[in-house]
Amino acid sequence: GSDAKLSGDLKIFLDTSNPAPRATMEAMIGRFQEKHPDLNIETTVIDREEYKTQIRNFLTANPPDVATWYAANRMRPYVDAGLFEDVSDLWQDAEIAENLASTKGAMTIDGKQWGVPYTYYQWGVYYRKDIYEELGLEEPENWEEFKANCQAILDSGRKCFTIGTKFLWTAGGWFDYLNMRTNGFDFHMDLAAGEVSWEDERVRKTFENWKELIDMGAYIDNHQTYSWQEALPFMVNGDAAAYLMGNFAVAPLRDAGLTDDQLDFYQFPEINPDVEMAEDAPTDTFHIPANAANKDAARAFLKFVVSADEQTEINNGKNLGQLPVNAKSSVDDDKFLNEGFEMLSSNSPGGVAQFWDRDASAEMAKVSMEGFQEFMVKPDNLDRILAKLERARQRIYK
Amino acid sequence: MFPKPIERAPRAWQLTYQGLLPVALIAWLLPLIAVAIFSIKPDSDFTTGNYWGWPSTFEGINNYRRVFFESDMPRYLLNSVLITVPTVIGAVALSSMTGFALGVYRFRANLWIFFMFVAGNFVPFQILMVPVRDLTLDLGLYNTKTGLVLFHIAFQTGFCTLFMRNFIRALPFELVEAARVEGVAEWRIFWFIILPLMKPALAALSVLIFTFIWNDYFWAVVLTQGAESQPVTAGITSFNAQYRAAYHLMSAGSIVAALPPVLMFFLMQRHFIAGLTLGATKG
Amino acid sequence: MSDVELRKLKKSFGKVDVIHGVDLSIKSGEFAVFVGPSGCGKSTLLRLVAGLEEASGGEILIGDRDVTNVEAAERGIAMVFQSYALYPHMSVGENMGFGLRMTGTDKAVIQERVEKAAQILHLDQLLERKPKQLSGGQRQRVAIGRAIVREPQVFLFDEPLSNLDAELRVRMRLEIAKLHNDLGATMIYVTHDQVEAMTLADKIVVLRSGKIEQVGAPLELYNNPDNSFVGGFIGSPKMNMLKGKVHSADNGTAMVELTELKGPVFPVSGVSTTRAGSVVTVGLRPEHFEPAGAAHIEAKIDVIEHLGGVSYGYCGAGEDDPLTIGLTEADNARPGETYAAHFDPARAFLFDPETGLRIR
Amino acid sequence: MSDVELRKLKKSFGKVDVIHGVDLSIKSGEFAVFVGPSGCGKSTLLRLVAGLEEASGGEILIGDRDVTNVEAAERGIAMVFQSYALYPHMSVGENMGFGLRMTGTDKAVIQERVEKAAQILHLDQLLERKPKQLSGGQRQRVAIGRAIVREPQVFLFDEPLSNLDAELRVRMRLEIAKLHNDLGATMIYVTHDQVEAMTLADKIVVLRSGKIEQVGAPLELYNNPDNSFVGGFIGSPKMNMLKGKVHSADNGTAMVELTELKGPVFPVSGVSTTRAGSVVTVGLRPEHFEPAGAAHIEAKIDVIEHLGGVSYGYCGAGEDDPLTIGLTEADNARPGETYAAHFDPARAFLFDPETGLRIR
Amino acid sequence: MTDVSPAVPHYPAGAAPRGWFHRNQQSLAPWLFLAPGALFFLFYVIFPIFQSFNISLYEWDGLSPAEYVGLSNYRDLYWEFVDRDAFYVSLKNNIIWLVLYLLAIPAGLFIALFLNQTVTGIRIYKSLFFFPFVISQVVVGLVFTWFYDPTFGILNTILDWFGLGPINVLGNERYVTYGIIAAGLWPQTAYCMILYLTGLNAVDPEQIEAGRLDGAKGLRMLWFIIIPQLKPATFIAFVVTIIGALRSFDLISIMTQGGPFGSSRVLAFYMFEVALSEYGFRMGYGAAIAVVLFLIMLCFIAYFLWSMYRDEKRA
Ligand SMILES: Nc1ncnc2c1ncn2[C@@H]1O[C@H](COP(=O)(O)OP(=O)(O)OP(=O)(O)O)[C@@H](O)[C@H]1O
Ligand SMILES: Nc1ncnc2c1ncn2[C@@H]1O[C@H](COP(=O)(O)OP(=O)(O)OP(=O)(O)O)[C@@H](O)[C@H]1O
Ligand SMILES: [Mg+2]
Ligand SMILES: [Mg+2]
Repeated sequence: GSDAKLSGDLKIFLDTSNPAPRATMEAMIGRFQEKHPDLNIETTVIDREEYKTQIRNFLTANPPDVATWYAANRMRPYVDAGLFEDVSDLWQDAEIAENLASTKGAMTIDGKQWGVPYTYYQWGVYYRKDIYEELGLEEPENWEEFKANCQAILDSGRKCFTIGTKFLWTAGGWFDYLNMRTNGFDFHMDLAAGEVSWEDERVRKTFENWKELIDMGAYIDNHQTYSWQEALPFMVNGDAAAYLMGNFAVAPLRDAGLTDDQLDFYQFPEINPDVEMAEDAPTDTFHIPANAANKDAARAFLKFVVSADEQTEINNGKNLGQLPVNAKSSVDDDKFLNEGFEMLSSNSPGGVAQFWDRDASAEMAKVSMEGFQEFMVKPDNLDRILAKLERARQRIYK
Repeated sequence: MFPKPIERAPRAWQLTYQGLLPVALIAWLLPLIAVAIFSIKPDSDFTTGNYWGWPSTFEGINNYRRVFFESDMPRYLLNSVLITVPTVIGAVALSSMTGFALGVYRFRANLWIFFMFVAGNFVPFQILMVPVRDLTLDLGLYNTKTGLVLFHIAFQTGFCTLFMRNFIRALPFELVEAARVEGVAEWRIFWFIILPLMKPALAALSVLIFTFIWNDYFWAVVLTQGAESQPVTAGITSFNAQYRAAYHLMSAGSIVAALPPVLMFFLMQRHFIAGLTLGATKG
Repeated sequence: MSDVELRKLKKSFGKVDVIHGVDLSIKSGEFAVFVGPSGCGKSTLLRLVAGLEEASGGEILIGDRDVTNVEAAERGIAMVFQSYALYPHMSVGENMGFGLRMTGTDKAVIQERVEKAAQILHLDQLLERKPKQLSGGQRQRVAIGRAIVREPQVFLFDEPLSNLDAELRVRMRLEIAKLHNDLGATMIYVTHDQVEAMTLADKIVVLRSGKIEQVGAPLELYNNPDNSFVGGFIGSPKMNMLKGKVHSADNGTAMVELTELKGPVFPVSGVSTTRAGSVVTVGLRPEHFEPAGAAHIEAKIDVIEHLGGVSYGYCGAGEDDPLTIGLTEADNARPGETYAAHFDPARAFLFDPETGLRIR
Repeated sequence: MSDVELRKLKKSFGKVDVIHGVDLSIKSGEFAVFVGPSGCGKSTLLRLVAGLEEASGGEILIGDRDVTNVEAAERGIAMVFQSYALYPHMSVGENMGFGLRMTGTDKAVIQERVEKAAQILHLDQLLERKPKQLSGGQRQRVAIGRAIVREPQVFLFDEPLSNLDAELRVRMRLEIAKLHNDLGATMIYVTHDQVEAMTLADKIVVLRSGKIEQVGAPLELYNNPDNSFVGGFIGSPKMNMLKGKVHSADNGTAMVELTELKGPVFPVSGVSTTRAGSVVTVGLRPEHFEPAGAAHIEAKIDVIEHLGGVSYGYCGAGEDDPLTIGLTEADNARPGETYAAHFDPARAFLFDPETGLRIR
Repeated sequence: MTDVSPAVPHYPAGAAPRGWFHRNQQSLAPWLFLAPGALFFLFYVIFPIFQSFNISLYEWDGLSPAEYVGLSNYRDLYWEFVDRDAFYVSLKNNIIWLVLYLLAIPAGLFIALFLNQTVTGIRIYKSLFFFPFVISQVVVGLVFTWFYDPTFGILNTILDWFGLGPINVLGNERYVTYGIIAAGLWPQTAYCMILYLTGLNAVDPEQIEAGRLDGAKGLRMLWFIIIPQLKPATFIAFVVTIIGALRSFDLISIMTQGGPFGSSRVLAFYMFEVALSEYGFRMGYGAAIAVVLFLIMLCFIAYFLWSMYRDEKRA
């Protein structure tokens, strides 16, 4: 139990390198430390982009006792390689079993659970309400309105969307939404699993929709040179009116000076009325490496993280500003969190996806997101891009 | 001397030349000057779009303070020192011995062993990446400064051997023979005669290797992670990730990272250049 | 002070034979000089004696001890190198004492010996200096001092003076001669300088392509060369080698005509192994032309060089081997004019043009 | 074929005056040799003529044209450097033709001239080779060939033979002499080699510290030096400079005693500017010792060197300036014994020990 | 002169047999001196080269056991090449790098000639010009990223003065490689410059004078006399530039991450990406790319060794 006396070293690796999340996690670890003063906790924060490349190394070489990662397919390679500890025992625990039931699926591979989630967050369109108001625009309900709004914004000399695709995954978000709205959640998942040809007409349709936006000039120029953070100032400065992003973008936007009067959120609108709405809600997780030294402490820490109080605390608007995974926790009284929670629980009948680079296999994700980026810059290359992706699919999922 | 010495040219051209020098220098170093200026600007200059103008206020001290006290930079710097210095010592020590062996003795395999060092030295080091990473993992040295140091020593030994051997070859061989006639044991010849004469080469190589290792990024990324063992080149990237778009801090951080080799260069200029030219000469 | 003996000594580098079985004995206290054209193996032979090269065959004895397989350090030799090979980072004193220091000799003994050697060589004032701070001649002396300090049985010198300028060379040459007198040690000296060989040697060893051509005292070689190579090599300016024909040979005297030059037939005595009609090479030293000579040749002199004391006339200057005639002040030769150069036929040498061997 | 005239020529490097106003005229077709100790300014003077250094003052005339401010390439001169300065990346032919090519000469003309020069210098077979593949002497020839090809009015040589070995040096010296005869061009030649100066020059220019000490034909300088510097510099081995005292001076004849050596007082004639009791330096050339000489000195000979034709005895070997005595075969001197060296007093020179000027 | 009493030889008449080591030290010594360095080098450099060859025959994600697949990685590379995929792009970029990087040589020569004077303070100028080489490529990359920034970068600011641009150098697949190469040329030119400066110092002044006498001036002097003599410097500059070009990794990693859409990849970066990056799991494939890179480099290594061998034989 969490009250047992814990001692020894506890090495924690975090990828929460942005200032706000970093502080949140450090504070949480501080609280855990208070409870277990004999424990010598050592925290290492690694840049989020770098973390993704380094996890493979440290899991095999000098594993910490606890490490952050992502749910679903994204953890499969490490599970398959036996590098993550099976923590099904934790999930037997009544408290976790009940309160975390909704995310159990995302943590399960081969019928076992390999970690615990600590936060998840909605994706959606964050926009400058003041600009919308200035132009007399409403949150769009469907594709036509979406495009009409965009046209109005463009006419006012702004761009509709900011985005920074240097690290590719942001384009994946756009693809997720366009494809889920065009072809539905199941098709999207099939595509992620490599079961559908990239040259399929339905995929083409998604890209056609996307192309409409691109051709309008909806996105900021030169997005391929920016990281997602570097794209923020466009929105802050009012050069772009909206950002399709995860909820973690709210903190830096607020930090940059946008008030809640200026900033608002809407669900990505319907495109194909025949398919049900589905959402991206990536889940961030904690794992115990199989070679961890202090698994007892690690288990205690995982339990601590998912406890209702901690979940409430770390996910509140001042901190991560995201959604708690524990059903007993309360969602902070933050309009984005509330809206998001609402959206995910009631307005996502199609299903909830993790994210493109977590749902698709790593290699496919890489190749395809590169294709998305290219497409966003050179929409005319579509045929070439799709052919390339198809070749990659056949190689990767052979 | 070519081109014709300027002092023989007409006065007008002399003046033009003297004037042209600083202009050319500024143009040449423009990117660096920009970074230096960035590093003393306040944050607000970037939000207001005053990228290339005069700093509105001088925030140098503040910016550098933040680099030193609010980030892991000092740790990274220390790591760099702890990686670079042992590497320099190790590589120079090993290669002065291999250089001695290859430069002084005639034996059949001599040239081939020498070529092995040279060839290995020119190998695109990416080919070593996967095996060396595995090796380091197997040795339990992944993400340790030791692992990085060991590899650097081994790899630099190739270059240093090339350098040392050529240097020793250029020493008069009679010195060795004279000592042999006098009954001096081989290791004493190395220690009392060759090593003292190699001082300039040792200095030049040390400076050179120092810069190479200090500036290494690739192996730092492949063999280490995190602030406990990564050198400053890798540190600067995560520093920059942390302060993305905070150009003033990124600049200050970059300058801090770049300073030691620059200082080294200025202090040991003569040796440094000797190293560059001596080392690769022969051909 | 030891004699040195080489027996059938051979050396090859890889497949190239450089020394082809040399037999030589140098007596204790003798000053032997190796001369020969560049690449003939002088240095190699010296280095074999020193132990810096391993012999491919044969034996080396120093003071009756077979040292063929003994390390350089233990042969009781000291060597002075062409480049002096002074340790640049050590002072003069340290340079001289280094060998002893490394073999663990007592400090006091080292100092004593160094000081003694320094005195002999007038280096007392320079013991603290670094080689760089010395002049060429002084460096030379330090190199010799380093050898002396070891009190070797045999001194070896490999062209020790070739890096000095002409004037210094003369002086150092004299010093080495004096040193030999004083120490009485066996010395072997390699040079390609005519004058050094002639002036220093008790015994000159003329080498060609790894073989000994002749061994003997300097004037012996000068006056009585065994073959045209030695004849041409010893003496400066070079001996003139002229084509000749034997008119008649009788009682050890041959009547010889020079076939390419005008002049009377002249007798060469002490020659018993040639026959009338043989083609021979006639060797005539430039300095042996003298107005009082009984024979003469007629030659058109192209260039006359006045060297102050002596003058030389050259016929066929610009060709490979111009005929060189020593002229005295009394001679009235003028460039461009044909001149009757007299010489003493008794001083002419006859060589076999094929084998080069002296005809006696 | 042009005369060269220097008028008050001066050169300073920064603050250091190297040439202090030299006046010299070299006649068309003359062979002038600059000699002097190292650093005296020989090369600098030559380079001033060549146009490689700018004069700090004075004028240079070549063939009556003032070329003081004319570019090197346009002075109508050609220069042969000590290191030959052959372009290592060009073949022999290209090296020789390069200058013409730069002036845009017709290819056919270049080829013709190169071939002619190559013939003169026996380089025909080597035109395709790179300098690296040539021997020292051949390189020398190419350097000369490069000069010839340009058909200059004046040839300049800066120690062209100093990198060659003794034997080659003699041969190349002869070739240069012959070339001078054949081409009849004006030549200026820098050397520090006694023999070269004596043998080649029509006119020797002796320099010391940027000033001309004496100009004259070789034998003139040898027989009649203006001062002790020239006396000591010209002639080999060096003139012995002995301390002496004038006993009496009368009618242009001085009776001189050598103060540091035993021997009788001897007369020196042609001397009218000295007085009894003056201290003088007596110059005696080694080769002027001869058994028939009327005067003699007694000296203990330390070392005798036999050079085949000549021998020299040295007294005080190992010291800075040993007394050198030329010995003939007739002499019966032996090392270690005191010997009465006879000389002809008419051949002794008297110099003022202070100014070094010849006392006449 | 001091009389010297005949010195007594202090060598024993019969050589005392010393230890085996002592007798054989000349043949043993080189191996003892070599051992640490050579073993280290073998272990960490030579052996891994062969390992890479081996790994390239496997399919291996670095986690689970490797699976032998023969030449299939190479076949994939071949198809990537044929399909003008990433491998093709990388290879093509590598060649562009190789060719354009060589510009550092003339550029370095030009600057060296410009600076080869003896005015006061020239030493400082020379060192300052050399500066970029001493700085880490990470910093250089960063600086040039800002330099090229499409909104505020000074490049576009300057282009703007001329009424041109803006150009998004790093975001345009047509310019990106050239942009990175330009950044790389900056330190590399500095390197070549210093090589040439020392080379110019070593130019035989007599040759220049001979050239002057021969009437070669200015550019003709440079071309016919100076440049041929700078051959050693040029050779080194060539070698280090080629190596630099083929090893190019840091700049790409910092400036573009291979993007946009992989168009600035080179083999070195691609292999890192494939084997060790976020989405890379293919050690064998990466090794195969490295092998290809190695084979390209081998041409140059062979050339270098050959020319060294020639020199050795001549020496
Ligand atoms: N280490 C070696 N390897 C191969 N050949 C060698 C070696 N040392 C000398 N030789 C060859 O042996 C021959 C004799 O060389 P050595 O140095 O003894 O000549 P030398 O008479 O001293 O000439 P020099 O007067 O030029 O010094 C030469 O042909 C030389 O090329
Ligand atoms: N470029 C220069 N700058 C400064 N001083 C110089 C320069 N060239 C020559 N000197 C000085 O001028 C003097 C004369 O030099 P020069 O080379 O003419 O002598 P030299 O007679 O040719 O000597 P050597 O026989 O050694 O060649 C020397 O003292 C030398 O140091
Ligand atoms: Mg030799
Ligand atoms: Mg000179």
